Amino acid sequence: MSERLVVDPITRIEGHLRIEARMDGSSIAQAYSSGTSVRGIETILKGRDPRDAWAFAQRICGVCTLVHGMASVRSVEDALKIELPANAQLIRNLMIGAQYVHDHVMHFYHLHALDWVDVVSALDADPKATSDLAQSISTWPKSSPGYFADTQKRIKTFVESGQLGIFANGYWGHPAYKLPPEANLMAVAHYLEALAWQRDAARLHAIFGGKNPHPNFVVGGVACPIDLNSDSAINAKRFAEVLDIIQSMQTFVDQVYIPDTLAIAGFYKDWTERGEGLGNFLCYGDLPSVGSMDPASFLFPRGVILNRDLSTLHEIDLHDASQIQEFIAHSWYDYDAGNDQGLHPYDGETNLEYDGRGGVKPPYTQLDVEQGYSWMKAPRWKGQAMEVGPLARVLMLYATGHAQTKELVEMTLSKLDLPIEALFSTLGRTAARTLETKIMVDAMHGWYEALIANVKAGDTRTFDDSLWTPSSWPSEARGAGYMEAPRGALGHWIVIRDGKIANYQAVVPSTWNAGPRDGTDQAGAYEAALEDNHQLADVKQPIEILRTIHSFDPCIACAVHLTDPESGKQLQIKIA
Amino acid sequence: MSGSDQIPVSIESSASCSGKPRDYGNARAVLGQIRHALERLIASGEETRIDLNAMPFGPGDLEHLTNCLGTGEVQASVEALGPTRIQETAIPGVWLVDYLNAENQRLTLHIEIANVPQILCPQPQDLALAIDRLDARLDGTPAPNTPPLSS
Amino acid sequence: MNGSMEFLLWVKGPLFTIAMVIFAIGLLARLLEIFLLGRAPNYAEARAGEWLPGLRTMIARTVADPGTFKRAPFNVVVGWLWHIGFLIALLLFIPHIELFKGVLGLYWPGLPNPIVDLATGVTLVALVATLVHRMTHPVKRRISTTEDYLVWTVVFMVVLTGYLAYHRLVEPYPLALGMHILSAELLLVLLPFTKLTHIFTAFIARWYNGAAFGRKGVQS
Amino acid sequence: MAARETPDKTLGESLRDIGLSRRGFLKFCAATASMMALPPSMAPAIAAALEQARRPSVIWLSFQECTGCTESLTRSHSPSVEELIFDFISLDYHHTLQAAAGEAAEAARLQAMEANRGEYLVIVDGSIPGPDANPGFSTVAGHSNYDILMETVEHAAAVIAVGTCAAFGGLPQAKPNPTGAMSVMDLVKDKPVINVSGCPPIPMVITGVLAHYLTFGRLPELDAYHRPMAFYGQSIHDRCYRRPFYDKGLFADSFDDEGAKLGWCLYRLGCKGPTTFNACATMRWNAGTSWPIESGHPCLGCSEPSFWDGGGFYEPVSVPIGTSTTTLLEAAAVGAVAGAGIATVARKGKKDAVKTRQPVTIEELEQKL
Amino acid sequence: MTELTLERGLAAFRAEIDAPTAAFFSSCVHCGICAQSCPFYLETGDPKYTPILKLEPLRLVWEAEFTLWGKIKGLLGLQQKVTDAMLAEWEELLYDSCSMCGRCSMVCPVGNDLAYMIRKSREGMVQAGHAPEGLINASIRAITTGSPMGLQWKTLAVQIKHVEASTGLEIPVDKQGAEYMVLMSSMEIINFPEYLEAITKIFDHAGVTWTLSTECFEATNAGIQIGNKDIAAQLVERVVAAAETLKVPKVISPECGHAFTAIRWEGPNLIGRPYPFRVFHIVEVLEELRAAGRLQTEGKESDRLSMHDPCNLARKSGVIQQQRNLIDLVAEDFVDLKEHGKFQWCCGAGGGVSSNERAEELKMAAFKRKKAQIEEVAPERMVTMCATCRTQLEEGLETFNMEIPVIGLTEMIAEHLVEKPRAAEDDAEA
Repeated sequence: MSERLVVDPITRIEGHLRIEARMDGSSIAQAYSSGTSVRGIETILKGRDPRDAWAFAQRICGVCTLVHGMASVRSVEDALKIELPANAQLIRNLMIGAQYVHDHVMHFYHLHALDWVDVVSALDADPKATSDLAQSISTWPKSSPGYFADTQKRIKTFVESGQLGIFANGYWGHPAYKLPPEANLMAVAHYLEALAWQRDAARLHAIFGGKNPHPNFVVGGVACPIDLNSDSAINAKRFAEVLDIIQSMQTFVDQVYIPDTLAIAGFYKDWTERGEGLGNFLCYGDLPSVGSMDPASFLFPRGVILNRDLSTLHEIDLHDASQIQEFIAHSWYDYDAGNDQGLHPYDGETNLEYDGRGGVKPPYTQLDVEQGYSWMKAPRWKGQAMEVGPLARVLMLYATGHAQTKELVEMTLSKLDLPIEALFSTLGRTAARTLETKIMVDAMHGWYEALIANVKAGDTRTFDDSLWTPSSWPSEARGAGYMEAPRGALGHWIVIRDGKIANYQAVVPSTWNAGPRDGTDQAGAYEAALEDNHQLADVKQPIEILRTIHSFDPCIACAVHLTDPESGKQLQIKIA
Repeated sequence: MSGSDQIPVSIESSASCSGKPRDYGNARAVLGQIRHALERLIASGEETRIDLNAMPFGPGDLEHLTNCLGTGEVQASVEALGPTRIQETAIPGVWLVDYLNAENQRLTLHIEIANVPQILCPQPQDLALAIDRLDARLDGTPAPNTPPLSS
Repeated sequence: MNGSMEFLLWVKGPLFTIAMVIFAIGLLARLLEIFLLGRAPNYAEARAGEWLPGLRTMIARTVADPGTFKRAPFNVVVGWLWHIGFLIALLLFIPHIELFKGVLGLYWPGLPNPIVDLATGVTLVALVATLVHRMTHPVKRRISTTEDYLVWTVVFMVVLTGYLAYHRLVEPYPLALGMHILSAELLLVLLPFTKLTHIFTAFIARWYNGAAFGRKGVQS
Repeated sequence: MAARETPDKTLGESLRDIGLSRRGFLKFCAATASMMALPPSMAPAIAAALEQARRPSVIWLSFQECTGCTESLTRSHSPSVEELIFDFISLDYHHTLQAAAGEAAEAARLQAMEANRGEYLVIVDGSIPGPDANPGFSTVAGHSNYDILMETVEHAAAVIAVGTCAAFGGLPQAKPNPTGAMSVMDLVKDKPVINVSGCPPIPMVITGVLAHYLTFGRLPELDAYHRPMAFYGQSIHDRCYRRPFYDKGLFADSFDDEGAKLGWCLYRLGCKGPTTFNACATMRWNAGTSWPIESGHPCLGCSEPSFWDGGGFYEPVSVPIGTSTTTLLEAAAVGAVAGAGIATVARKGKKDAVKTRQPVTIEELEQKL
Repeated sequence: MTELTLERGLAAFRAEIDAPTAAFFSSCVHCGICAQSCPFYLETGDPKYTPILKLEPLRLVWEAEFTLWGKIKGLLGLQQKVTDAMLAEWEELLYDSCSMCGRCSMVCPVGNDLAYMIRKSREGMVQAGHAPEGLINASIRAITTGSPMGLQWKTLAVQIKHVEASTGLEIPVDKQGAEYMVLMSSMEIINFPEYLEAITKIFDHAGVTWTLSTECFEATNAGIQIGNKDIAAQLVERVVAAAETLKVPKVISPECGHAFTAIRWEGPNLIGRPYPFRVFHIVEVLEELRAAGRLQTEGKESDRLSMHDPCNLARKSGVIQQQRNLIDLVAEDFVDLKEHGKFQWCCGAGGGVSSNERAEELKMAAFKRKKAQIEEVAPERMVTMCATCRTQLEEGLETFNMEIPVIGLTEMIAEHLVEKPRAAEDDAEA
């Protein structure tokens, strides 16, 4: 058995992710993605008030912070057939938009950038040359030599203090870093600026949801009332603030994020040749322009792309028991009726079974990949593994002929002088994230204007209370709440019985992407991507693994599911 | 770009303190506190600083407070760690001191009841060096690396 | 570990259910104990009906006759004060109304808190006065049993803890609120088995009284 | 590059090194006082203390968490997260922000522990599967969360549990606690533990607690739950700008009714403000933009222990948890049966007494004379 | 040979407990207000006379045997038991210090009808052999001789002769088909013979047909006073038999309070069936005649009069306005006692207290309440309509040296009747 390379913890992500790779020389032959922490939220949700579910579900992830709350309220609304007031849908869209822009920018600068940017190299940069570089790619005003000199001084003081803090033990000086010092300095400056900028962007959630992280939602609309004449509601002043925030987002995306992405990508074009993985892409679609969740009104279309074939889009039905299923052949769970089958989320189970399913007793150095090796399940669409996320969405938009997308993709490819196939790669994934951020921030203006138009026309409804009281509900109902989260297609399935949650299952983007192999040894998206043309320059400093994994923007807390208390399965001893 | 500028923005009457009595006016309590502080300032010269960030203000409370205090003749700005804006109110001896960070986000907002807000006064350590610094300038060699005085 | 919050959740959760169950069992048992005994048939020619005078007495007996008021003004006034104060606090304090709404589904408008607070303060003082009266008045001292003092303590605790919790005079708050709920639960549990039952049975008693006298032509 | 020397500059010095004037320092102290919820008159004391303070090493451990607490920290604007991690503390281990990964990341933690033995601060977010739980429920680098925590706190100066999960067990510990999740103070008994609860905590409260430690070198005054009194000393309800409506009995009954628009009290919609101790009402969120109640949603009570199991989020505080009308009806039925039983027995006793009653005779009476 | 025992007493308590009793005991809050309505407590100041305390034996039986809580207490050995010694102690409380006036029933804030329960308690006391000697003697006499005072028809016959002689009117005896059968009380026959004269005159004046019965002339009921339904029923049966024999539609109870309640309210229940006749108090009949214009009076008493409502008549039977209408007919200066009608105060002699020699002192103590009431309005004479009350008032006022005569209402009416037109009378005589 060949030596296994282990990266654990994978840092600069959300949650606890472990990658094990079986090496073939310096190339990755086989990769195994493992979520190593479990909480049991789906189990905890059982028996609770469906109206409360969003708050629990939202805590699946504090980075995605909005998406699980959103999917949760939508699942209840789907189950109870609640149609939202148009204003509520628009406010939700604005909140989703802010989430995307905030999340993608932070991912790029704070989670992903250090894979490409050598902070230490920035100390060697010439501030004047950096200024020239910055001004050549963007009109962003903070680009003077003095500005970059200050930034450089700050880093220098920091480094000279001897305490490197978060920069300690980075792979600085690794040959895979290819940016010139000036580009590194510019990126570090923007790393710091983005930290400041994101605080402002998050304020949009605070306006409508009271705080960020974890803004508030309600089933049936939004909690914030609109009343132009009240101090205590969304009034004219608040609207003006919202517009300011949208504009500041737009400026940053246009003048910093897009130019930086393109500038950095220009130095790493070789990363368009690896990290593709599955070639299958799935989108649930999202961002309706009307009160109902009518796919026809979605900004992001719904569908499945198989084997890179952009010409054929396959339809998805979230309620169809044969389409979306989760498998646990390599997961630390038990299904009551056997572990070989897949379960549709309505019938989903989360019975924790670590020891009996191949979990290695900690402390361990290596997982037993022949058996269970992850707390993530393996979701499949019609039995096939799928990649979800920005690349999937951009491809869907491109395939459905979305004009702005076509324009952006073509601009990017032509600037970088790359073919369309370049999208199917680690770098393509990162670029797609940037492009969809642009699409999103532009769309936010439209929703904002629609909202203002409604209010001016006298429609201030933000909440539908007709089905608020549980006594008004049917004794049994089930619904699927879905959304396109920044990391990809997210679905929450709820079964309501007698006003309480009878079953709750979330199939999340990072389960699609980071999930383990299924019973047919079909790899998950991370695994497939790592197995695609990855050679490590230095196995002690596997930065290449980080690049491809980070290109997915992992969010592992989301991906991990949890127990069924009634079964007491954890205690059963399995007889093989 | 948007229609927000056409939305009628209603502003509370700014002329007098009485205005529209609010149901949750914590501003009123602070005004009472300011009054007591003024009495102390006049009687004993004791200065008072009130941190408005620590007040459970509702939306509109701060506006009500500042409207009531009005605007006086003196405005000043200190550039240190981002701007600090000092505004005299229409009530002599009552100052609004607004500490902002480099991104213009408020760090904290104080009301100072004093003859001159503390931040405007030269700091004793700086004052101790004042003669040296002037002498240095008279010699035509400004001392390097000295913190800039607010201009 | 998490002490007072766990305590609060425990008293709000399982203990409340237990208390309500004991209360419901006890009260129903008590009412059936009474009603199932029935009355012997009455063959004497009635001077008037029973129902109306019975109903009138149910209400009218709330007010003392002038003679009694004159002879026992303290009893009457203080009794009134704390009963009314207690009822205001119990029935017109918004959080209590929400409790009734949550448990019974019935609700009604409440009073502003300062009024309820005042009523609660008055109730506390009046309750202390009743205790002093009970311990000093020869008749009351003679007829008082342990149960009387127990019931007084529980009622007083309910009002006192409510007052302390509202004014946050006990920290941490969940402990204060928990104590209040706990004493209310104690009250609920004791209610069917002690003189507290009079909250319900006094009206039955008054009806029987009014009916018996009314039958003979006297509005009692 | 990984070379490490003990920094020899105080915070005051290094602030001046990056060009801060004395006025700036004064301002910084004013802002710090505000952040620590101290009266402005404390600014000089803070200035004096900061002249002595040094950048402490901080190790941030993430266990069963959602990263919301880290996200919240990044929203801090006074000081900002970049000021915090570049100027005030040395954040030597933090999964979400640190550059290093894998073995290199773990090495950073061990180095920091070694170099700052007995002096470093440990911040924990997320709950921990307890010693009796399956250690496989949550591991990092092959080690159980429990082992990592115990190893790391052994030589720490103090532990700050950030967020309700670390402070009180939080969501993972919600019933039925499938993973045996425990809080830091359940596990760490021999070190000072400060709980900065909230889901997530207010960013300024996280930085405020750090600033306090940094400034005065000791823990702030704590409440019964080990939370700093300065921030958790008063309930949301007591500091809520909507409180006067509560006192007047004016309530919103729905999320966009007249009451909601006029900013009436959200008690009826389930606001947990009365039982929740936190600084949201004064510090607010996201640079003072708003806070949940201001944006129309009732307080969830997220800074309190067991808040997930504290009754429905839309049920008023005074509504009991899980007492159903059905249960009461059943109890009443049982009571009816019991009452009927007693009454039947009593009636029988009474009937027997009537049946076997011996009439009183003159002779009998005469005997008594 | 049977005897009265504790067990029989307890069984009787048990048999007496009914829904009202249970509701009453469930409701008592020990407020002590009943004491404030009891002349025995008020005038002695001894808290043991608090009415609710008098019911303790009955309450203990109720609690032990009729409540879930009592059963639980019983299992735990915490339930107090009723003993013979306790009943002996309570004899004074239930008989000597309670006239069953029912005033406490009228003021109890939770609505307890205490007098109702005293009556029930006495059932148990008798069965347990704990009744006062005086009442036992009265009961024996009533059963054996037909009168509690041992009075015979011949005594009444002498009275009849007297009246017939002084009025010149015939007193009908055993006259079938009369409208009214009139009953008497021994006390009236012995102490107030003017009563018989008065009704003779009035009925003659109004043209009412009536009769006495040789079979049964006595309406008082010692069984009610001692609290035994067996004896009480026997005495009632005599009245019923007499009325049935004479086929009268109406029976008039004498000016005696307990006799009226005994025959009016308890009688049918004691014999377990409704009467074939109706029962009236003489005051009710007089008022009916007055209302019908069948009483022609002349002249009015000019002195200041006040009135004592007998408990049994007023509070316990609802006859309150009638006597006031009647007195207005014949009195100029009538003043009511401050608390009267249903809130009147007992004279202290009712409920068998007057037959209980041993209670003499308490009876006089209780009277002080009445005395104070009378002093308050300072009448020159008192009017009443119950022989027992009248006796007690006379005795009491004398004891306290108050020169206030007491007269019966019926006599007073009779004195003011317009003489029948002489001519007609003379004609008739002629």
